[in-house]
Amino acid sequence: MRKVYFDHSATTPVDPAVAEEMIKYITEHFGNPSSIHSWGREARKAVEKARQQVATAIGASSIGEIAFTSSGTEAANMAIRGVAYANRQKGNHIITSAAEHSAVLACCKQLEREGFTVTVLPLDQYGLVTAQQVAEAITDKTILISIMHANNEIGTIMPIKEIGEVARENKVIFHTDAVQSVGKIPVNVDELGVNLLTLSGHKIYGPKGIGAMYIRKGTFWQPITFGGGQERRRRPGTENVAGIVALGKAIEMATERMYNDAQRLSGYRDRLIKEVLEKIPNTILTGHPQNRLPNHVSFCFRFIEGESMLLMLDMKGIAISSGSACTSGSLEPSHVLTAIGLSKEVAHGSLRLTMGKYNTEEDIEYFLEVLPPVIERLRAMSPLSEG
Amino acid sequence: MRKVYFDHSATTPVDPAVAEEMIKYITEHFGNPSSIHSWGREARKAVEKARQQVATAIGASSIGEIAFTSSGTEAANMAIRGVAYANRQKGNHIITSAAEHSAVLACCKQLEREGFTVTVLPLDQYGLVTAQQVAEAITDKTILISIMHANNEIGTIMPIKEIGEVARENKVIFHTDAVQSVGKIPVNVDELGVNLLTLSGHKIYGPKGIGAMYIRKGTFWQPITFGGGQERRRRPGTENVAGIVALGKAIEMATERMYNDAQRLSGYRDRLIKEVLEKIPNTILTGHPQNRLPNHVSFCFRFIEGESMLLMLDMKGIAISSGSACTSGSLEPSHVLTAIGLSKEVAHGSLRLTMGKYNTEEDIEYFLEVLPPVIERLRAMSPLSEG
Amino acid sequence: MYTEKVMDHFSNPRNVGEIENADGAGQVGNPSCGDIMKITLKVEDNIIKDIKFKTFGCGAAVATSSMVTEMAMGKTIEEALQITNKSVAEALEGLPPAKMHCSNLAADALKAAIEDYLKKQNA
Ligand SMILES: Cc1ncc(COP(=O)(O)O)c(C=O)c1O
Ligand SMILES: Cc1ncc(COP(=O)(O)O)c(C=O)c1O
Ligand code: FES
Ligand code: FES
Repeated sequence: MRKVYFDHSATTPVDPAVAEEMIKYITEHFGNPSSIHSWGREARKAVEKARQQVATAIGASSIGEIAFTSSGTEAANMAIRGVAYANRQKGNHIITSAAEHSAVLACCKQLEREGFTVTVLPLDQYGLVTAQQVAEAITDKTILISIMHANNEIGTIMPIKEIGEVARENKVIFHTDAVQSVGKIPVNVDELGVNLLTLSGHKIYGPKGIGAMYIRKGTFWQPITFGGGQERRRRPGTENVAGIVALGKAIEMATERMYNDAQRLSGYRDRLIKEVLEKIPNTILTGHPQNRLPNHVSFCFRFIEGESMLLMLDMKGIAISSGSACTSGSLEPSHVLTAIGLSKEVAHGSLRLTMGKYNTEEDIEYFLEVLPPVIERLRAMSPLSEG
Repeated sequence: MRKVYFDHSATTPVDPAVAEEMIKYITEHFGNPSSIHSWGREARKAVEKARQQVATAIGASSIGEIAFTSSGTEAANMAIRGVAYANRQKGNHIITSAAEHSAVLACCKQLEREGFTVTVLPLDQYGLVTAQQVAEAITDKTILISIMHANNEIGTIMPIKEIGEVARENKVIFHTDAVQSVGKIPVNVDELGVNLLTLSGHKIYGPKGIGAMYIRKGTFWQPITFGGGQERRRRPGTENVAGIVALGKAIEMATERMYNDAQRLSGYRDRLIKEVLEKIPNTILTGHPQNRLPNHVSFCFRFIEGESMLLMLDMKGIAISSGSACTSGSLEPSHVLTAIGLSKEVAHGSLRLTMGKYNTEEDIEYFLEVLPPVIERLRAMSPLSEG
Repeated sequence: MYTEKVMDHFSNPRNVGEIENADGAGQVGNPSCGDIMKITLKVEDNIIKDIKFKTFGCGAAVATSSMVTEMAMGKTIEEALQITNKSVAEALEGLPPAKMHCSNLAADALKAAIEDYLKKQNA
């Protein structure tokens, strides 16, 4: 059976060139970067090279602004809670959006439990928040704005540059979760005007278990875990050297390929959107029609439930994901889908298809062939369906 | 030149069999364990298999008691701060020892800043604390005891079983940092009587960037990072699947080999201790003479400084480490060496030699041949030396 | 971590030892901080004819001691007094930031030895 992986927003395969670099630091070079002897110095060199690769890819002015973490989630915890705790004297108000990943929202919830006040900006029908909304939410107690660059579920790209200007004018620290945007659209910390930016290796053809936090020089911040002096005292624990090396290589490659991949994949994306909407009635495109990630397509199919659809496509060799409550075993469907105004019922029927660099025209053809009968079959089973 | 790696307490090479398992989850099986489709289910299966391997190795009663982390340091943060925050209503007193790794001590320091009270038990000349000391330190506000199983710098093994009994009698939660003991001496959570135990992959021929926390069912605890629901809501962030698989394999292999390796290495250890003390005057053995890790040898050489010794041995192809202040760029030598009563001056001349499963008799011979002239040369340079 | 120049002076330190009946001797540092340097001098016609060091300290401490003796050898007292911590570190093609204090010791020890010599001259 044909195998088509269309779930690159969940995770990506590791690029063979990335794996090759990484494996050297598993099998051969095993030193601890904190060791002074030659085994250690070799590891240290590899870590600092990777730090430079990350700094270069996102336009940081120095490698001192990059700290490696174990995931996008840990990076978000460090960015948000590290700024909040360090700036508590100044104020206790944080602004974020309803579009954020749970890594950001759960940190904000925790901060609320600890006495901070959080404004969660609502989304428009496309999943956007505006700089204007941010500006209006700022008070003299606001210490942090955290708005994601691109959304994982609906692909919408936020106006980070404009929000960055508002943040700067108001002298508020600004973090963006760039886990989904890095390697897909241009990400430059100066152009975006952010103080902190977080990213994750396994979304850009690197391994799982590695991420990074960019922190602009001079940003008031404190660590959230405690131990040795690694990562310039920002993040203790023996460094995941192989993962760090892999992240450096992965982000370098992703940046190099970005333009060409985006061109090709956005062609597929637009074809998928057009044909699915044409072929399958009662279908809603979620997210912004144009202003979205080049590899990202997402729909809601009325009258059906996402997990069933996902399993049926899986039986046809196709990997996609759904924001249905049932896929997560929770009772609530994705908070992003309800935040853009969809009813829970409609949100249950969501599908997210995220392409990657190894996908081909044939994968698209195959999906377009397989999907309509799956939807039809599920609708025939559904008591909600008219037909 | 002969290359001899004698710094296994800092980090170990990855066992080729571990690397082989791990690499499959880098190059082939890349699914996200949270995904419902077959790519994800395959990853989930691998993670749960590894969880079983860890549970079995340390005698946990169920896989639900194991949470994977990104390091021993993160595991210690979770264990100590997770218990402290969850039990704040009950009390605010924590007992630990002067022997602990900075992962534990820095967490305790942070908790002090947050209003907890910490008793740091002093060590005897061998680096031991007794169950009696622990019993005497317990107050009705004591919520946590954290004493390491085996010390990384001087190799001394603590009376964890006895301390566990005291903890149980007093109904105080007990954590042990077993990063250095797992795979070297028997570690069984029931025999030790601990509620929490933490370990790290890169000390047992697994990769860097993976660790685990054991938490006994029913232990009052709360998470310290926030995000998705991974690791049974104990530790958010996409799982480091390859690292987890590797840790499972590594701990299984370490447990199987433990007895034989310990037999062989403790023979080398005793020979090293005897011959170094005989050959080199003005030398002090640090740590317990018998009750120490089978692979662990540590000395202080008077009149010389550790970093210089380390660099000279490195030039001879030998990797060791030192608790000298100069190796870390700090002004203070290792807190453990001063806690066992050594003067700073003597502590500066410390050497730690930690053997591993690939070391041979020839490595020992080579070291015994190379060390005395190095010490002699440094002493000849030293203004402190009499000679 | 260390430059090749540092490693060269560390592995082949120049002028190790102690001059007997030295014309000047200086010791700085403190063993509990992990570093002591002792410099002894032989001076003829205001020129440093011989200089030796003994050091208890890290790789940088050994290398800076060795370098400072090499720099001072054959110089007049006035020229030798121009040697600064910075010039020692530069001659070694740089030191890691955490190790800059070790270069302070070397120049300080030289200064102490010269001052001892000058004091003896004036006595
Ligand atoms: C937008 C966004 N932020 C954060 C994360 C979390 O990153 P990680 O999976 O590395 O913890 C993800 C990935 O799931 C994401 O899509
Ligand atoms: C006793 C002890 N505890 C904790 C740690 C920290 O583990 P990790 O290096 O995985 O952060 C170490 C390792 O340095 C250790 O030796
Ligand atoms: S219908 Fe079974 S979980 Fe939703
Ligand atoms: S002598 Fe201690 S750091 Fe140089």
